[in-house]
Amino acid sequence: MKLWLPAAATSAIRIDGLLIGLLAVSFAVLALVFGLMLLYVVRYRHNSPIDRGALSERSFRFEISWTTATLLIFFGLFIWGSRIYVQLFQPPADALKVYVVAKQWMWKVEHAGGQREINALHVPVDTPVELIMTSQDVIHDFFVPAFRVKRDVLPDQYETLWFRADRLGTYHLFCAQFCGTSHSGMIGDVVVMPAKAYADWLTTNGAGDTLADQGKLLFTRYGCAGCHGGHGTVRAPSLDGVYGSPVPLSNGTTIIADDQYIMDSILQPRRDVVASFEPVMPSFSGVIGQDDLVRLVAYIRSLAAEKPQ
Amino acid sequence: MSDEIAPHVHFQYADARHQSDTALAGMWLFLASEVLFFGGLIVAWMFCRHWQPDGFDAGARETVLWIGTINLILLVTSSFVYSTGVAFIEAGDVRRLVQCCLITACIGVLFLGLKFLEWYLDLSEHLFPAGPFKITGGEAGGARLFWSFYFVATGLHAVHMIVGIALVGWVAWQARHRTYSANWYTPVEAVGLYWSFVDIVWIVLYPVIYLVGRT
Amino acid sequence: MSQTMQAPVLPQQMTSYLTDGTSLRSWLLTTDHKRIAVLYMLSITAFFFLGGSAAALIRYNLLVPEGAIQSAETYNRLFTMHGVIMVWFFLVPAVPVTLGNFIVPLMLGARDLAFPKINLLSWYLFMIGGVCALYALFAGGVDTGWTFYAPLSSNYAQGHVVAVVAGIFISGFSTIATGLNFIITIHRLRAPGLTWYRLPVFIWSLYATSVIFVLATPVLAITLLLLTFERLFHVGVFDPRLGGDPLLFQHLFWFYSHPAVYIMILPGLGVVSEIVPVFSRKQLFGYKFVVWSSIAIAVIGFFVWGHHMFVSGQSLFASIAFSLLSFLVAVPSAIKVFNWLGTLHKGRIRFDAPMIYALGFIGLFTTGGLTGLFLAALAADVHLHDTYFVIAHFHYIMVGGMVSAYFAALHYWWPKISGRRYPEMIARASALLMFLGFNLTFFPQFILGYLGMPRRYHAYPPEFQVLNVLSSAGATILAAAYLMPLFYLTYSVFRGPRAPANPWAAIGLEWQTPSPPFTKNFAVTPIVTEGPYAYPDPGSDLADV
Amino acid sequence: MTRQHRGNLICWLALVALGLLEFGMSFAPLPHGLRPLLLVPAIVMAVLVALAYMRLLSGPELGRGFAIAGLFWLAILLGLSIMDPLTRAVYAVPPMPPPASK
Repeated sequence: MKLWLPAAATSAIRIDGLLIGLLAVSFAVLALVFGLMLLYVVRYRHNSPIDRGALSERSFRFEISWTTATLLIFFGLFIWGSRIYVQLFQPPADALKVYVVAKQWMWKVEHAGGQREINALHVPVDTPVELIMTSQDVIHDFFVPAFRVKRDVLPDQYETLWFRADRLGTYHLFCAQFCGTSHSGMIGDVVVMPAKAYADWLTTNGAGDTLADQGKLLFTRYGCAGCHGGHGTVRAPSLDGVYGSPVPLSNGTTIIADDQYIMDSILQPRRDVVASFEPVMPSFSGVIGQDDLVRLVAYIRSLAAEKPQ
Repeated sequence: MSDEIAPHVHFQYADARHQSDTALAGMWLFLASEVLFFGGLIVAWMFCRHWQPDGFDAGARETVLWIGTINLILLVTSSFVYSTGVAFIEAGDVRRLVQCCLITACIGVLFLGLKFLEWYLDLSEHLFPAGPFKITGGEAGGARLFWSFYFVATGLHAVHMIVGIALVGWVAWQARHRTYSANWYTPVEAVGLYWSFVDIVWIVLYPVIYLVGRT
Repeated sequence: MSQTMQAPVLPQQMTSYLTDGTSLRSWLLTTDHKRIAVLYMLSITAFFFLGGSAAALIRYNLLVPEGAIQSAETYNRLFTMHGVIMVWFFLVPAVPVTLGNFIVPLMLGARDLAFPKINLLSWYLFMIGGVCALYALFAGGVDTGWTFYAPLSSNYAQGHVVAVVAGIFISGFSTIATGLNFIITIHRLRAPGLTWYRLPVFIWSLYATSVIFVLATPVLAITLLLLTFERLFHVGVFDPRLGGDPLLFQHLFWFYSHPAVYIMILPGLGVVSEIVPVFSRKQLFGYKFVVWSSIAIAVIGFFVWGHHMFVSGQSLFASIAFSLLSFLVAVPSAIKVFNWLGTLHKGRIRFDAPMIYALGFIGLFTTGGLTGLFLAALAADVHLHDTYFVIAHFHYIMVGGMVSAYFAALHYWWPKISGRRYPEMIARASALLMFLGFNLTFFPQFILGYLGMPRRYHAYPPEFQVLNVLSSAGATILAAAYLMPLFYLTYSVFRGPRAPANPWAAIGLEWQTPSPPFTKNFAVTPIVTEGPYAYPDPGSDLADV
Repeated sequence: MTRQHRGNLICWLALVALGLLEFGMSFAPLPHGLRPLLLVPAIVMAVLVALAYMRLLSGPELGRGFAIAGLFWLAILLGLSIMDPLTRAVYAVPPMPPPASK
């Protein structure tokens, strides 16, 4: 059992200082309250014959003194807390940028060079790292206890979080905002490596290929090819050359098959069903994430490009 | 000690005036809580309009302005008629009070009729935020937000109107059975407070829905 | 404007309110504030043990790192059920509707609340809301946590969100009705001579609580309405994909929910300010400061909700402003604690069960309040937010503070409510057991929070196991300590010795009627001539009663 | 036509006039910043209805207290909650997630 958390980042040391300050104030006040209470409870218990005369009813002097004392201490703590907080909001300009995409129950990290990792973040030591984070579904929270930093990750909006790790080692990464079933499974490791080891790690992990290629892989992996491939048992509209052209819908209107329409049809297929087709396609919302969606759309767009207009 | 306490005074009150002031204060306190209830809606309006100004105003331009304006005048008139009724009962004229209540209730029903007509027009133009929506493209998000705010706000106001009309009808029914007189008409005043409050809600909602988007 | 004299109560009307009509109808359609208080007490107790059993299962699950309950889904629905039931169906109503309903008219020298029928409506709304929420929780429950953050609750949660939200929505009206009733009664139905500064502090704290009831609950109502609208139609009010702002939900939710935690604690502060002077046989130290700190907590409590959103993407400026305001709201609580110590000073302290609970309250409430400072200091909150530190903080105030105060009040006014005396020694034992069990349960969680264990985790890394096992062990002691009063208080109703009108020799209008009081409370409306805690100076010899 | 009736009638005329004024103002092209000016006639109308028809001044003084409390709390709700979006720095969502290296 360990009762002490290593401070592995510059921000951690400052926040630890504040925590110790708060702890000192709390123990002082607690000692005062529990001490006085125990003293009075023993000294002035019911049958103790102690002299209780000269009751000072003028409480005004006491009230003002302990009220101003509390106000001053609290104001000091407020200033101390906000000064450190403001520094957490100002990432240095030369910070190493890393993209983080949170989706229901996993962290997808992508380095500028295209290296991708799941539920893990490799960072060089003693270099400021700025995480640019977004979520694909609900609100998550990127929390690294060892760095004492935490930031909610909002869907469709980018939040930044920066830290400067100064101790090697592997530290816990938690999701700290309840996000559904396996919220407790959405954990990972932050590996702080020497600069050279980090450079080697970057080269060995190589880089992915174009979005459309990845979309093609996803098209089969998610089973779309089964129906839309043209040779399956279920009758489904062919997607060759559909991108950008008008699509007649079952409710009589026609709609242009743009990005939004394709994404909506994947997430809520029963809403705009193509004319003369049955609404049998299952909804993929919660199954296909935001960046996979973008790759599928890129692939479907590439299908239209091949067919001569 | 006044042994003959007015017929309607409950046992925990000293006299009729004590009870009537208490009842009116109670209604005012309830209206304070309603102010916070609609206040939360205004916070939603401020947030949505702040984040999606263009889409929001695009949606606002689709509202049926003439129905909103007529409804404003109708409600203001109904408040006037009802408070005239209160003035009559203060003078003891029960018959006039019943007439004023019925006129107020009719104006209320007319307001609701126009409101349902407006909703029908909106729905037929696919302005309900869920499902196929009239405005597409960049401003669709903000317009959907406006129209969801519109339907929640006018829906809540309509519910308050229906409760108001029922209360006014109840007052008219009580007045017809001689329960009110010059020195006992607290329920009439309390319902008047509620009715004027619902009128104030519409007075505030009217520019927020119809006008701010149009300039 | 207080009430003038009324017709005296006839002798044959002097039967105890408990035996004044024994048919079920006379209980279910009663407008007597005392009977409604008893009805509420029974339903509150049921909800308390329901929420408590959910807590027991949570502690059972956290015994092992991989989670003793196999499916994370079940665990998520358990802690949501624990949160919803405890917040809206036990803590928010607890003291105001049970002891408040019973004692407020008695303390004011009034015969009943201003609007008795609305008071009965409040109980029915509470029960309808409760049944609706319980149906949803048992029919499959909700996996969003009691905070219902969008877009999880509006777009991604599968559970019965709308049913639970409807239950809370309805029970919200019940609290508005109670708050409205109290404010009007305290203003309009005080006994002659009972000026504002002669009111007991319990009345003042219930007045402050009612202000929050009436002015914060409506914002919760509109928030839940918008959430339901968003969940049914997916129009994007809270979903950024369609242009909405998830922080809008958090702002509206916490505008209610932070004042709601002051709804929960203010009655407890009032109860302790009642009990400490009685069992120290001494004036309450700094009466005016204690009174105005209750009002200050109620008003400033509305300014501070942003400290729940320091890391959720709120703007820097807003976070700093809310942090400063959150430090200000802590000052009135500190004033109250110092004044209780001032009251203990040079008193004649007796250690009956209510006093043990009250002393426990002072210690635990101070600890809870101080850990609140950690969460108000911006940078500390960045580390501690959404960890077990927060869980320990609000349980120290809610369970250590509020539940202890609820039991203190229950024991203190038990003779007046039931007309019987509870067994003193067993009550003291259960109070001490609760204090020990509580600390063993929640103090390890402060350390867990500092170490970074996030809240609402079904499984956790192995290094946190020992502290979690300690906490779960404490939970079993706490559960035992809560069951004891259920047995001996129920036993005392039927077999306890009869209680006199004023068993504690306390000063207060509620002790001037027989216990249990008859339906009309006072034979003749009492005239008040002196302050609420006019105990003779402990130094003088006649103080020893 | 007692004094009360006359007062109600004058108030009604004022309200209708304000309503039409407001309706007219909406056609004048107001720059984005001056939009809140549109709410001024509405607030005046609300105050008029409260004074004349709800008898704010001649009713129980407790009622006035609660009315003021309601507006004060509304100011807290609107004021403090708008403080956040006005000062929040939001990063625009880049159209595509991070560019793949190729």
